[in-house]
Amino acid sequence: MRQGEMAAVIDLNEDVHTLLPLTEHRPIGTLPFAGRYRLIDFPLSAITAADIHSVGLFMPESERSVQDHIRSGAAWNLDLIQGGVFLFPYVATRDYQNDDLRARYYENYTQFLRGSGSKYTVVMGAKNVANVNLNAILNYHKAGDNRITTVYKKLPLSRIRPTDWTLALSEQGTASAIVQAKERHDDQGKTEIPSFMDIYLLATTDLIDLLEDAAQSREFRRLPELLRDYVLANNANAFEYTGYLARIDSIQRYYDSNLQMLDDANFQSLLLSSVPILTKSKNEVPSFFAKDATVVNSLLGTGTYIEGTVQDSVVFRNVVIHHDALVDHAVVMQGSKISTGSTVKYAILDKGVVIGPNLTIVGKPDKPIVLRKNQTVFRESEVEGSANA
Amino acid sequence: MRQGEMAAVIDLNEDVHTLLPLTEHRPIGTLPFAGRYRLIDFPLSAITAADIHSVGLFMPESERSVQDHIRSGAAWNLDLIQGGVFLFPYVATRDYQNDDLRARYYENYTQFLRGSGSKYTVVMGAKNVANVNLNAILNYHKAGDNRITTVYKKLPLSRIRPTDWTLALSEQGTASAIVQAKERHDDQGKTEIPSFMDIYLLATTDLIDLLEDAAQSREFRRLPELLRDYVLANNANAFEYTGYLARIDSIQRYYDSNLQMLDDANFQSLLLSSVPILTKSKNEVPSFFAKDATVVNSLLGTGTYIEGTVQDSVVFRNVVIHHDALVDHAVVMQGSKISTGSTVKYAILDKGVVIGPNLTIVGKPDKPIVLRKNQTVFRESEVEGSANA
Amino acid sequence: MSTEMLGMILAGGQGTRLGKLTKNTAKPSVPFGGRYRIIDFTLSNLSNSGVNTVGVITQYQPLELNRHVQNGASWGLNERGAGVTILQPYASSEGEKFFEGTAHAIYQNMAYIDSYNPQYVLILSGDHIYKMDYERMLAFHKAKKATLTVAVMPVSLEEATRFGIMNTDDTDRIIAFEEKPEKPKSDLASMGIYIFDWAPLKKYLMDSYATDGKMEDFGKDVIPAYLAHNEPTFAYAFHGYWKDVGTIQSLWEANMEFLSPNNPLNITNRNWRIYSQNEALPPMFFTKSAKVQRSMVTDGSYVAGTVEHSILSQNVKVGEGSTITDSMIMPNAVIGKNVVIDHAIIGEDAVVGDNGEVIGKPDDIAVIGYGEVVGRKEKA
Amino acid sequence: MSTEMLGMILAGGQGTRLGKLTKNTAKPSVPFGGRYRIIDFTLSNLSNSGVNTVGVITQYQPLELNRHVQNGASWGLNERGAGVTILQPYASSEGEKFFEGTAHAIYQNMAYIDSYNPQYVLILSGDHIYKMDYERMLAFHKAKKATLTVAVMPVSLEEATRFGIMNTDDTDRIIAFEEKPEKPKSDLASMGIYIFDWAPLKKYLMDSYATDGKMEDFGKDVIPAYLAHNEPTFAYAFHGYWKDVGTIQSLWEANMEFLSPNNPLNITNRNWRIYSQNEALPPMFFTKSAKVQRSMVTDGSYVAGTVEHSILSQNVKVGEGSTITDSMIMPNAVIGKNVVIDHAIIGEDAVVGDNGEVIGKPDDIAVIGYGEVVGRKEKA
Repeated sequence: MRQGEMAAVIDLNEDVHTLLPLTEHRPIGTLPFAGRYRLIDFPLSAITAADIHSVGLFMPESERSVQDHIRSGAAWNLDLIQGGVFLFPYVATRDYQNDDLRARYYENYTQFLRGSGSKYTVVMGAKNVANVNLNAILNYHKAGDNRITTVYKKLPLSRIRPTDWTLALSEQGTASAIVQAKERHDDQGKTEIPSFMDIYLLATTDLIDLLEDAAQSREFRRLPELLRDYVLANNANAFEYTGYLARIDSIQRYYDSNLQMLDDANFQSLLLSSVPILTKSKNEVPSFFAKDATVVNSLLGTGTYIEGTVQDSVVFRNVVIHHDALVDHAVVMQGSKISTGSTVKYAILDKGVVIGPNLTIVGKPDKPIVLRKNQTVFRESEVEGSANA
Repeated sequence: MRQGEMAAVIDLNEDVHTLLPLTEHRPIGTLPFAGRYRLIDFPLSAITAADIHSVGLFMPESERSVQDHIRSGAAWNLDLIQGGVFLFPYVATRDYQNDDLRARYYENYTQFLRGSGSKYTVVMGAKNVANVNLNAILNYHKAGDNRITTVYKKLPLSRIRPTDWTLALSEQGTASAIVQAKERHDDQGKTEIPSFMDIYLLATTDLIDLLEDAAQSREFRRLPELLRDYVLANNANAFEYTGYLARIDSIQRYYDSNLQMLDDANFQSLLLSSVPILTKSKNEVPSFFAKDATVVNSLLGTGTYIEGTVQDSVVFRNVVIHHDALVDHAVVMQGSKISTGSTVKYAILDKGVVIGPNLTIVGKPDKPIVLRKNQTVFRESEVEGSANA
Repeated sequence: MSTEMLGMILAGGQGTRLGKLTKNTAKPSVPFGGRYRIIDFTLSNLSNSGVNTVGVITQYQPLELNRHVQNGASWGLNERGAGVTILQPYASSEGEKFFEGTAHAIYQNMAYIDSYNPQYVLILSGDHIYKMDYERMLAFHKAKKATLTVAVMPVSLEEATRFGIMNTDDTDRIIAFEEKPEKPKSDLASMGIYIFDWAPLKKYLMDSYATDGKMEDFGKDVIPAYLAHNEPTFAYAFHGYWKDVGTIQSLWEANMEFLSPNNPLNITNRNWRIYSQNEALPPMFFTKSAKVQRSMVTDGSYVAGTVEHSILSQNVKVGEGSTITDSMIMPNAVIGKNVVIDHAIIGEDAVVGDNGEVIGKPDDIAVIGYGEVVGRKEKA
Repeated sequence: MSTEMLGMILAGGQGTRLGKLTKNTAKPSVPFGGRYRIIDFTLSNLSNSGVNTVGVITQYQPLELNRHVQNGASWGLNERGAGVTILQPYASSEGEKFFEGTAHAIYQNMAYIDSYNPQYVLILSGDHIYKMDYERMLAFHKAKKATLTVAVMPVSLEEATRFGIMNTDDTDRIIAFEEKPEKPKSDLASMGIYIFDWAPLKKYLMDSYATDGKMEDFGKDVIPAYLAHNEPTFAYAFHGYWKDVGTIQSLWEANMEFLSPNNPLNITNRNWRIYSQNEALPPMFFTKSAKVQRSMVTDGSYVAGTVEHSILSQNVKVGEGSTITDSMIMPNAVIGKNVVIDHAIIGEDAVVGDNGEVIGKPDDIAVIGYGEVVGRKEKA
């Protein structure tokens, strides 16, 4: 096997508390998306398309969920004779008070990076859903003047929240810092803000130096923080991404982004663009549509069984929707079941939710109801926040 | 895929402190053995030979070492479309004070067992190195009167230590309890003791019941303890194993067992018996023997380069032994290097040890010297305990 | 290496009665039921029956079949020292060898079979739609101390004239065999599924090819020889859904039967799954104008039209204003706008341009071949 | 699906000059160097060069070769939508097709090649021992704007009479080609490694088979046609170890050269590894009476005798009192007690019984065939 020019690091330790209860037993990286995928499929597919052979996954607390999805990495051509996927076990932040564990945190990275034999390394998270071409970013990095390259997308002000990370761009188009939107100045009159996509690309040797310096300190800092400071100290090339971007860091954004996939332009940009999105495939039967079924303006996974009506919704695999049931503006995950005569609207149903017959579960467009994994509902009063509860 | 009649559980949380420093970064399960294997290869190979499709691995603290070895499980035909290897993350015993984590410990087991759809479950560790036929044990279990079956081998008194677990056998040949050797009575005049091999076989439903009962208690107890009590409460069938057995629970036993493999009868019993021992295979070059090489009464891994002399030793892959060097009664792990003119005798060299030129590193047959992973020795005084240091 | 029972799938036939659909591909790799290919049923039966060493004998346009089967991993048939092997014609120091009949194909692959040293060989076709537990058939074979067991199915007496018909005694022993009899004496039709003790079969084949070489076909040559030599030959009765999909009409019927909620195949039964290759395709997309009823749709499809009592395979596009009725659309087909498709089979990668019409009748199904382009196609 | 450069390995030859060693197996699957088979070098070169879509054309006794190559995973050649495909003769609606020459074999597999839509096709042999970066050859091909590039190697003028010899101008353009010339005008020998632009090659082949069908062989037919039509045809010079192992003598020599610590192949270089199938075998066992010098030994071997300047492959047993000198022992061979083996090649699974002798000479190597049993064999 030829050694790749780039290695990749995906840090799955992303803050989950704003996505509870969906993230109770899974990291952001394994949240289901668009009727078919998990969020981590997007960075992994970008990696595969760029012919990257060494991927270090730094595991979150819910390791099991990631392992179940990744398995050998074969779905992304990462079950290789050399390189492949390296999983680094989760260690809680509090445990890094321990000198040995702290040293090991940095050593895991540097060992992995040295072993990869790659000249460049890209560092990514999973919560930015996009279809990025890493080779284009690499070429941009090589052509740029700075030691590190960052990636952003211009978003309208209306889609930026005060806590979002953004790039402070110079007039030459380089990034002088990564700052939260609320700390920005001089944005008067601007309608768009360069939203930072948590992607860094730099020389592997530079990254190793950075980690070795950090290992000397008694204070524990995760890689993303180190890289933020590195940008501040060195300036960065700023690569503009122009495709579809969703930042999954709240329930509302998760809900909205799923429904945005019903817009054909978004669907094409994310799922039928230059990078084919790969995911673990399960052996499932085709979806079946009964005599009175109606499915309009919706995405469906395979193995669903539809007797009722689905509209403006995203429905994952193996979902059953019975006669006279209505699913409307909802995200319904794998294996859920909606019984005869029930209505589910403005809602997110996690995996394996069962809704009994003749119920009305209705949230609000700007505050969808969330039902937990395997929750069984036979009375409307069991559902918190339903408009009809 | 046909569902298997048996599921298997391997608990890799075995006590490592008596094997330090070899177990500093690895559990007992991934200790190298016999020039080629890791200890976990033995239970996994037994599982493959018995056509078991569902294997739950309960991970030790050094998870990474196990993951690197197991990968997708393909080496043991366990990369399956259904079933396969399930890895359960490590949680430190102290953390089981937490009610949620304690509940999850038992739930992990019961979920795995229910999902396997198997009628029987075998529970094993990795520290007993043997070549067992699990189908024979299953047949014995079916023919027996008791709800649980245990496995033992008769060992001469001289090979039993006071803390070893043994079976208290009735005259009918059933086990009434599992006790430490020092707690045994009535062994006067006996020359052999039934040494317990940490293997249990029982109906999956019985095991689930046992775990669910335990989950009700506020006191945390690991599965092996629960099973020991279950035997005490119910009696057990006792299956006698007659092949080679090594119990790897101290440095001395580890050293002795490796050298015992130089006895042709042991080698045949363990490695060329009914169960082929499978392991992860690395692509390596053949071993090369130079003009003045001497290799007698030894096992060698592949990719070694021998100019000097190897006798009565076990040498793993990619080891280099230079001119006029002597390796004698030693266990030398992968990637170690012994320079010109040096002698290594009665010693265990962990992976990647480098011995400089013209040194004499000599331990004692009953107290071998142990060199740590990647240790570099250029002066004899750097080696603790060497007879010549 | 030793295997109790080895499976051999005869997948070499050209399938001429499937016309355009098998011009460039072997019959067993023809798509079926939305996300399957015909051979998936046989391969899944083997996997579910615990037969994990399988040779697939092929010689007609095998590229697509090879790509589909690959290393057998999709069916769990990729164990070390076992798994699926594709067997094609080859040359040896005695010359070049194409396969001249079902039994001849087995004879030519004796070296492969012997390398597993099996006690029994299970001979199967690659073009039947059914679910069957071969392990139970083997148990029957052993219990009867047979050297050959033939799976049989009761058919109507009219149909019986099209099959090989077995007469049995009350111990299920076959006492006579007639190929397509005018006046059938029994209703037990051979399904073309055989379990042979390997040693005697090998001897029959070797003796034949050392002399007259007449042992070309199982039905015509081998079964009559077994009966003539008084070999213990038994009939194993199968009761369940079974369909030979060798013609356009039967392929269409089987697909329509597959659509029925009461289909006895019970495809959703997780204890006897039908496996296939799994590709990572996008979810199905239904636009505001979609209408889909009494139908099956598969991953990657995009539906803007009306689909009624039809099957859409992977990656099918159906444009606005189009209507598909009582039809089977194979993978990657593109159906434009305002198209009418009725009682038809549309081949893989075919294109039906805007305003096109493909209209057949219940007893005369319209067929569009693989990659065929019909009707007007607008520029992209 | 699109691939810039597709590799095609011609692995169909019978290798008659290897005598007994290729009676039941194809030449590319003959063992080499202790733990390799000949084709491993070509497959590893492809993998290391980043060419990840490869067709292996085979027709002579392919079973062992198929088992060895499997799905290509051992060489990292198993990516989805790429990887290794074994191509064997097959039947189509136009009839049955065996391959009649190197170019004809490519012609017969056009559908496979076209399915990847490659810009370049790299044609290779499966029976050469060498390390070569095909990516650098492709860069040369592009820089020269060639439609055909032929890899060449300088040979002595005596040797040149056995090769296809290229005359080039000072831009490396080939201006003349002579097959086995009596009086060679150049020392540049063709290595049988070609990069073609696929579109023109396909046109040449199709035109030929639509008319006279004379385009059977690359050296005899295609290169002369390219030169006659003034196609930009260039010679890419290779400097390094290269050995055609087509005869018993050259196979033995290449193995002995492989043993040399100064072998230019540099097999231990981890930046250009030679991969092979990896089997989980026990460690090597050396008894108290073993003596092994200037030799290579592989996994699973058991040595109680003396091995001097020889190669033992996997699972070889050498009994007490036996001496093996200047020889190559293939996998699973069993050498009894007090045997003498000198200047010999012992085939896979062969048995040399106690007190046996297999003695050749440097210019007349003794050969024991696959599975052959010689000498007296004591009962176990």
